[in-house]
Amino acid sequence: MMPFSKKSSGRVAGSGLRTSKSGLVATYAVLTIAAVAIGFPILFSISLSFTPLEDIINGVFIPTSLFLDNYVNAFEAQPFAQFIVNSVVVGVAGTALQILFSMLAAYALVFIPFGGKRIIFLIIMATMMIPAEVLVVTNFQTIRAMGLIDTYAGLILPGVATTFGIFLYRQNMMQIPSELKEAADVAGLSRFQFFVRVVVPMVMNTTVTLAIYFFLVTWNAYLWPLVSTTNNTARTVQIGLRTLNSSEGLSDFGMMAAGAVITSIPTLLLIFFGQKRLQEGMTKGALK
Amino acid sequence: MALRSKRSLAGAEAAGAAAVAVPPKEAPGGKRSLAGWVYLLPSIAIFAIFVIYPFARTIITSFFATTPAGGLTQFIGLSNFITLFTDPLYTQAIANTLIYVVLTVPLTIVIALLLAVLTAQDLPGMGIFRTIFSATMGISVAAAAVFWNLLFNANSGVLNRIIEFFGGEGVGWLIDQNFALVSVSIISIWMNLGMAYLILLGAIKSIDGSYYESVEIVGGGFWYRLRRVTVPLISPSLFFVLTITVIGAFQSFGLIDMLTQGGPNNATVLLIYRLYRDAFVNFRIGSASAQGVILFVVIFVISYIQTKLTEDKVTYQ
Amino acid sequence: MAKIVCKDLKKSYDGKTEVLAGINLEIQEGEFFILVGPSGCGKSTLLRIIAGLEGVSAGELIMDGQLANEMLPKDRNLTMVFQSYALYPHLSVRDNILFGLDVKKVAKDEQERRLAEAAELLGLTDYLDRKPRALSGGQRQRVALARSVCSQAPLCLMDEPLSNLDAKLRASMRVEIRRLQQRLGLTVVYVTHDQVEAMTMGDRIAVLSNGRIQQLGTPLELYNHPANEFVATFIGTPQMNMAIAEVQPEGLVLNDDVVVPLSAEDRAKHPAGTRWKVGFRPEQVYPATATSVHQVDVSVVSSEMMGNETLIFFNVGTKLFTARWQGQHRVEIGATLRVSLDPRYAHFFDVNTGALVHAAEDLDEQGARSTSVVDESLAARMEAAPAAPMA
Amino acid sequence: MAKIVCKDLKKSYDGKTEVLAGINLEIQEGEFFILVGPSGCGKSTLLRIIAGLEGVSAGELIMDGQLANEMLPKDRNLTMVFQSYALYPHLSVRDNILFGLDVKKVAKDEQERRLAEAAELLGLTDYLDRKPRALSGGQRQRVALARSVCSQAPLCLMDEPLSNLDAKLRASMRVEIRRLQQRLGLTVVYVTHDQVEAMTMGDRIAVLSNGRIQQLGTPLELYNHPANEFVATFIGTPQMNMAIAEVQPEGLVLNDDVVVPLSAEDRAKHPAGTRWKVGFRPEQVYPATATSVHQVDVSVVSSEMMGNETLIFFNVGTKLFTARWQGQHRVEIGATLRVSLDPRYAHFFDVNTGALVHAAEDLDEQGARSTSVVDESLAARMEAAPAAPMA
Amino acid sequence: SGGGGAAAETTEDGKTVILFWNSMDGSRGDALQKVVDGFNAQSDEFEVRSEYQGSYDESTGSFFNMANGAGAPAIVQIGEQNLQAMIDSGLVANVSELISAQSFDDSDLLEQAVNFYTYDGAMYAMPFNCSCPVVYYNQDVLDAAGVTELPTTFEGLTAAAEAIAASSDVTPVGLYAYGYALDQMVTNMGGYVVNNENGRKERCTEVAYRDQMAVIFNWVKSLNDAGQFSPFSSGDDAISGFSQQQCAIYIDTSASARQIIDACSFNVSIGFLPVEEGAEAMGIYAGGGALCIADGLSEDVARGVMEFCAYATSPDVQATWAGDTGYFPISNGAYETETLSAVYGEYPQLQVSAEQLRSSKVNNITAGPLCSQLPQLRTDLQTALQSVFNGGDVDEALDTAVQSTNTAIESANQGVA
Ligand SMILES: Nc1ncnc2c1ncn2[C@@H]1O[C@H](COP(=O)(O)OP(=O)(O)OP(=O)(O)O)[C@@H](O)[C@H]1O
Ligand SMILES: Nc1ncnc2c1ncn2[C@@H]1O[C@H](COP(=O)(O)OP(=O)(O)OP(=O)(O)O)[C@@H](O)[C@H]1O
Ligand SMILES: [Mg+2]
Ligand SMILES: [Mg+2]
Repeated sequence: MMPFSKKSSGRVAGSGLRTSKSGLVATYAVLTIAAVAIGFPILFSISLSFTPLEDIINGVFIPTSLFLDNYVNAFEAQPFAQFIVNSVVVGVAGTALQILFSMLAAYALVFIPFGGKRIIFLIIMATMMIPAEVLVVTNFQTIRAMGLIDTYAGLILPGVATTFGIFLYRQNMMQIPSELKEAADVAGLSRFQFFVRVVVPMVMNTTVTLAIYFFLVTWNAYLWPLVSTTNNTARTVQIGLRTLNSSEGLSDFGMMAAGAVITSIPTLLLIFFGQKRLQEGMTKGALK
Repeated sequence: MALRSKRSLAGAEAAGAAAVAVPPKEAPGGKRSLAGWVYLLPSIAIFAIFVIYPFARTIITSFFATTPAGGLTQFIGLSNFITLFTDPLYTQAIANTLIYVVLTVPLTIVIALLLAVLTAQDLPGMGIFRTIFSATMGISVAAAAVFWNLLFNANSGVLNRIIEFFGGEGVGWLIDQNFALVSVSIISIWMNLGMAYLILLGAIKSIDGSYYESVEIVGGGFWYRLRRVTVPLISPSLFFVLTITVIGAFQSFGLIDMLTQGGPNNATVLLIYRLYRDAFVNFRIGSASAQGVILFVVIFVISYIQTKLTEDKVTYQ
Repeated sequence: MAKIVCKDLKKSYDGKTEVLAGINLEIQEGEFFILVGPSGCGKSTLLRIIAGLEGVSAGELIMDGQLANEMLPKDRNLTMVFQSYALYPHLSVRDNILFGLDVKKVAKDEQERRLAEAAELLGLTDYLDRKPRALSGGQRQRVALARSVCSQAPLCLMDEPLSNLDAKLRASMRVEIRRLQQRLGLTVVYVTHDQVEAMTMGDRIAVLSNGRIQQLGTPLELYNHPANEFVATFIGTPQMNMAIAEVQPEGLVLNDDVVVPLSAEDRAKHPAGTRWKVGFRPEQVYPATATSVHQVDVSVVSSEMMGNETLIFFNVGTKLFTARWQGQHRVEIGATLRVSLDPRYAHFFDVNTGALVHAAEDLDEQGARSTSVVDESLAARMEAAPAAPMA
Repeated sequence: MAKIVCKDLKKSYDGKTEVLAGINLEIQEGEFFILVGPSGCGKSTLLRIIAGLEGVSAGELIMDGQLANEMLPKDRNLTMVFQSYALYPHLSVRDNILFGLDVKKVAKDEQERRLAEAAELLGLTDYLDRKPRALSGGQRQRVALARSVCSQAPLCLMDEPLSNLDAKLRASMRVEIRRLQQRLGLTVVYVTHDQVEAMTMGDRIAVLSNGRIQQLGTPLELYNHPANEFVATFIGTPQMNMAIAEVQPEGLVLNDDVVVPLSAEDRAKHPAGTRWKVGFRPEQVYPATATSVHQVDVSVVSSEMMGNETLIFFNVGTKLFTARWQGQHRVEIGATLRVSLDPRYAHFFDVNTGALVHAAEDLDEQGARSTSVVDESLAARMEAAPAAPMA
Repeated sequence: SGGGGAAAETTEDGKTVILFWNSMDGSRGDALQKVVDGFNAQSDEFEVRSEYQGSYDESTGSFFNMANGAGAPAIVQIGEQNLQAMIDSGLVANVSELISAQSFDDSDLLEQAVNFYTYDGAMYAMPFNCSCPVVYYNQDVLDAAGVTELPTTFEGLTAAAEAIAASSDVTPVGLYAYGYALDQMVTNMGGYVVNNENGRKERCTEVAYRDQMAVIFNWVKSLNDAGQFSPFSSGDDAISGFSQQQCAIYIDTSASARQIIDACSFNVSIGFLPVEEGAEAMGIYAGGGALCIADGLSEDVARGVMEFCAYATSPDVQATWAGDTGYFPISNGAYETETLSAVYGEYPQLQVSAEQLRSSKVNNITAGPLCSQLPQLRTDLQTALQSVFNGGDVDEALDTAVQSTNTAIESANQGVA
């Protein structure tokens, strides 16, 4: 086998292209520096989560032994198990709906001709510019009127339509060659069939990206989950994390770091596996 | 955003790069379709109830004096707006915000693009890099604030220790009013990098390989390839990242709230943070509403300008 | 009943230039109809209009007796092979081929049957589980073709479906497509650049150029009675040799250069006038015999031996003429060749409009050559053609 | 010096099936080298390996005397026309054509000059400001070609660059590409499915099949001395008629069906053995004369009139034979035709391996026909070919 | 639910549910839960359900949003800065009325605490958790510098700072911008924070701290100019700075005292907030948290609420609570308990902070500021102080702060006018 067989050669985005040796060195150098800079805070906090508070206050950030109290304390301080379940439910259900709604809307915007499309799209885009903070109070009242306070539905509902998702899907769908739609028209597929059979699989890449993103956004949300819940039955991890933080007096950094790690582990795992999936499921553009 | 212009933000016209066609390319049976609305309905309904309606209320509220609980007490016209614009701290917040946007947005995008381009190659170990670079997406603001606070701590922070270890002089990252906004920007870039990176990576990975093969044969180097092929071909995604990063920058209050609370000396008061304080701490709902409207307008104008500036450069296939 | 009728169909993409500037044609049920024309003349556009993928700017499209301008593609019950294949990258070859069959409620086992048949026909059996991107260019095209074959819709539109196949495969595909079309009684509208396909597959050919149909007829009609210079040069390969011809006392002067001696009989037969464009097909530029009346000495510019035939190029004025001779002939460049340019075999066109004034003589009314009877004299002439055995 | 040398080059995409199973060839500087082979045989793959777009699984690729397995594409100084065009959707036709020239530090006015020339050559002048998506299939292909033309890199790889063009344009492009190649002294590796391109453009042709080079030689060598059955049937169109032939007392029995009478002289000339595969080119299936020794009566299955020639199909055993006759002949289906199948014109192949045992006789050592002298007897035979004037 | 307008909810065993929204994060949440559990264990009739609602401000906002409808709490814990807004909202009950209606014994409550939550003769919140800013000293450094007595004046602090600077590497004084400490210092110096006697006579319309604040700021500035000062970015930053001996003296809430004493490897002393030389310390107001009670509770729930208040403010509970959290008790009786004695035995410094409150005078100055824009006021002060940290001019900084706060007050007052 030659050295540049499939495994060892640097290939640009799906093609068979190779990179020069010096290019490789530069690439790895840049990436390593970036990885250290970006990864350091995370590693640092993981390290912190194993360090006793007294050490932290005195500027010792590297655990001298495997100190688990911070984790024990965090779990004792807050029902993290419950919060994680809630976050997962809200994250998964919310993400699924966001994906569905965005796909449907984007599909209409790209593949279905109808009057008023432009205006609708512009309005949708404009909603992205409205600061969420000014919507919270009114939405709280709406949700309350619907009797959805302290429910998953109440947590999820206001966020299931997302400009972000619609935009990204629209972008992606516009890249689907028109011949594919035409071939489906000729084959007699209905709009919905084309949507399900061609569009959905072909935007899988975007779906994965968006699913990760939506899940993370939901997972990391603080204000709305706090406002729309009054007790722990439906609350999410971020509230748990925030609760660890002492607003008065000394914060228990170690415990907070442990909490931050606990709340970040599921999302980091998601990114890790999502990334894998993303790499595998990368659908390619059209042919010829 | 281009409500008026033919070409709009997000290239509403992009559906027709083919829209050159003057009698628009209408496939038969096209225009009378109601189906479009059916597909749009779920999103539109949600937007109407949870975004447009409350924003309409916000607009109304901005013309009123309010009780702490948000009740409208008296119509005061533009008074809320006038008060804000005569408040030097508010104008400073505008300035801070603009600086913050300028500090964070280009760097976030440039770094994300560079990393995405480098890691889009199928080289060994890329999986790890990709994971690291997108990892910050998984860190909540609350968690990030915890980490960075300890890194940036002027007296005992790790960063200063490292600097001092190499013989430099420590910096009052978050307490020096000349540094605080920069420091917050660094964190913000760190936090937003993940998402921008992931979107751009996805976009680059879905570029058809033959485009690269073609440039490879021609002999364009890294930058040529980036400039002539990658950037134009991912321009829609790039534009999108730009848009969300700008909007995100205008709307990022979590870091400020948890790290500096606007300080030192108002150096890190951003519009959104000010809005948050007035709405949720000071309970001046009328003023907060007015700020919401102003912020919307500011973002709108910036997005519009940005669209205008980039529209020729965004191509949709 | 006519399957497809186009009445004064017009199409413009930009509102300025008319890609189709008024197309009138009728395609009969069960007909194999071929569309040819230079690259960019609007063939794909017309096909897409028939498929309902493109609206028309003016005119009427009537399908099965109904006005179809606004009919949705899926209601037209047709199938199409796209010039760019239109394969779904996320589907395997199998699913690409079967795409849409279930919508048409074709039973599973029937689908499998058709799939097996089409895959066999197109040599795709080994590739059924691959994704399109792991196929070669020709394989992709075959998948597109297989989809159409499987569909068995009564109307089938094909846009250069064989362009990426090798000659051998293409030859067998020609036969198979034609056979299938006849077996199933399909109406086929077929775009091609291949002369052989055009001449052998179609019941009728339409030649498109400048947004208009230049001529519409059976292959031999087009070959033998090209309506104008454009069709004459477009049909037949190598293309017809064209020259400006003028009657002079010394003979027929081609491109102010070559003089073809004329007999009185020749002069009598000429169409009215003294100046035309004349066209000689390369295969009718014969070597002159001792008795040739119309002999002309030309200087060889170059030649190409293609195995079964040889092309010899020479200048007539500034224009290059081609002679196409059976067999392999080694001709030196610069050699003088005495060829016969018999005006009987020439087509005469109006020098301004390019319209046919007078077709080559040895063609009967039906456009078929009078040599249609295979008799012994023919055999004698042909058998003699190859060289005598070597020493 | 050899421009490109492949030594036992192997390529597999999936690690199991070898798309290229050991390619050995040398391409000389300034050579026009043609690659042909059935669809999916690995032509594009080989081209992409030469371009450096695809790694090899084993073997050596040497370019300009240097091992190039790991050389980056950009260091190879070549240009390529992709089978799938690879046009940039975001660039206008102009920018697509000029793409990359600035990297090569070609001056602006030189760029403009080349652009104007290439656009003119390819009829793209009116389309320079369009985006690719507003072009027809053939126009896109021409843009891809124009890019390559402009580049003027010393090595030029072309993957079916003319497949979507009409015959007329293709004919002129053949000439232009060849002219350009000679003017600039380019080395060209050219993949095509078109027999005419293969026969007329190339200095040498390599026939690829099953991952190996089946034969490598000049066009006429391949035509006249096909190394094996595969090459024989692949080169030449319509393809060579193949049959199993057995020597029997009554004559040469083809496919256990048709008996070709043999003279003693014939029998003497046969290669060793009594059973071969024999191939007759369609143009050498002549109508029998009264004096024909090798006459055979066959029943016409179908015929195709193509204007300048007619194909007549008949069965030999279960196999379809084709006769290709000049002119237009109307032959009834089912009619009995007496044809001559002279074993002198037949190629003999080993019945098991398919290797050539004995080439058709009337070919001289150089592989050119002995009829290369244009003399009067040839003229007499050819002029006589067309029918006598109508009544 | 256990709150406002809706019918009272009951548990399975028939107890009436009292919904209690709190803002006790960190370890204080556990301590509060202990109080609640203690109450529930001893009550047959009522069950308090305690729910964390984010910060005082967030909780207050949510309370407003609920508008005493379904799901609204009966008790909501607020910070002192939320009192005026609560009163303005009209959603909270007059606790004094409840006290008399339910014959609640309020005699044991610390009068300073009652003083803060009383407006116009009526108490609007039940004091519950109290803390105040104090001065922390690194006793070892003081000893080394020869400072024998903890300073009580700015001048004393300055002198101590000089002595420290002369005798050790440690920066003498460190501060972080801590708005609550600033207005407490104004109070201690005998000044009103806002006008109309701290908003007690009438609704306040502007700030009144200008003179005292100038003294404080100038003091900081002079230290800063002398290089004897180290700024911190936050309370946490300051604690670690202090414990890592980056400063010897700093001001922070008394609530952190135990953690600081535990974390520091040196001896820690705690002293009163300073006044100007020659002036007498007025004392401080009782900041911290208190319990607002929703208006319009049913008789039954109201009774339960007051029962809970009685329990939560009882000496033993307060003593335990104080021991668990670092707050000091708001009931006089708590100081006599063994629980507290034990704590004070172990951490004598803790007594100082309680003493600072208990020795405070009782008047409208030490009633503390009543102002809906107190958070804004503090933010503005913090900003101003930070600008001084960064070398800014004191007057300019204060002018800006005053201006900003006054605008905010004016605009907020519009809404309730
Ligand atoms: N990326 C790939 N992965 C797996 N197999 C591939 C890939 N690309 C091509 N092949 C297979 O390799 C073989 C050779 O492909 P190649 O494209 O070289 O054929 P080709 O000779 O150019 O054919 P065509 O004339 O149809 O273009 C084909 O059978 C094809 O299916
Ligand atoms: N979307 C479009 N917008 C503008 N012009 C177009 C568009 N599509 C095609 N054209 C133009 O219309 C003309 C006809 O195109 P069409 O694709 O029908 O040609 P064609 O006959 O199929 O050619 P080819 O043989 O090269 O495929 C061409 O000149 C082309 O440039
Ligand atoms: Mg076309
Ligand atoms: Mg190929």
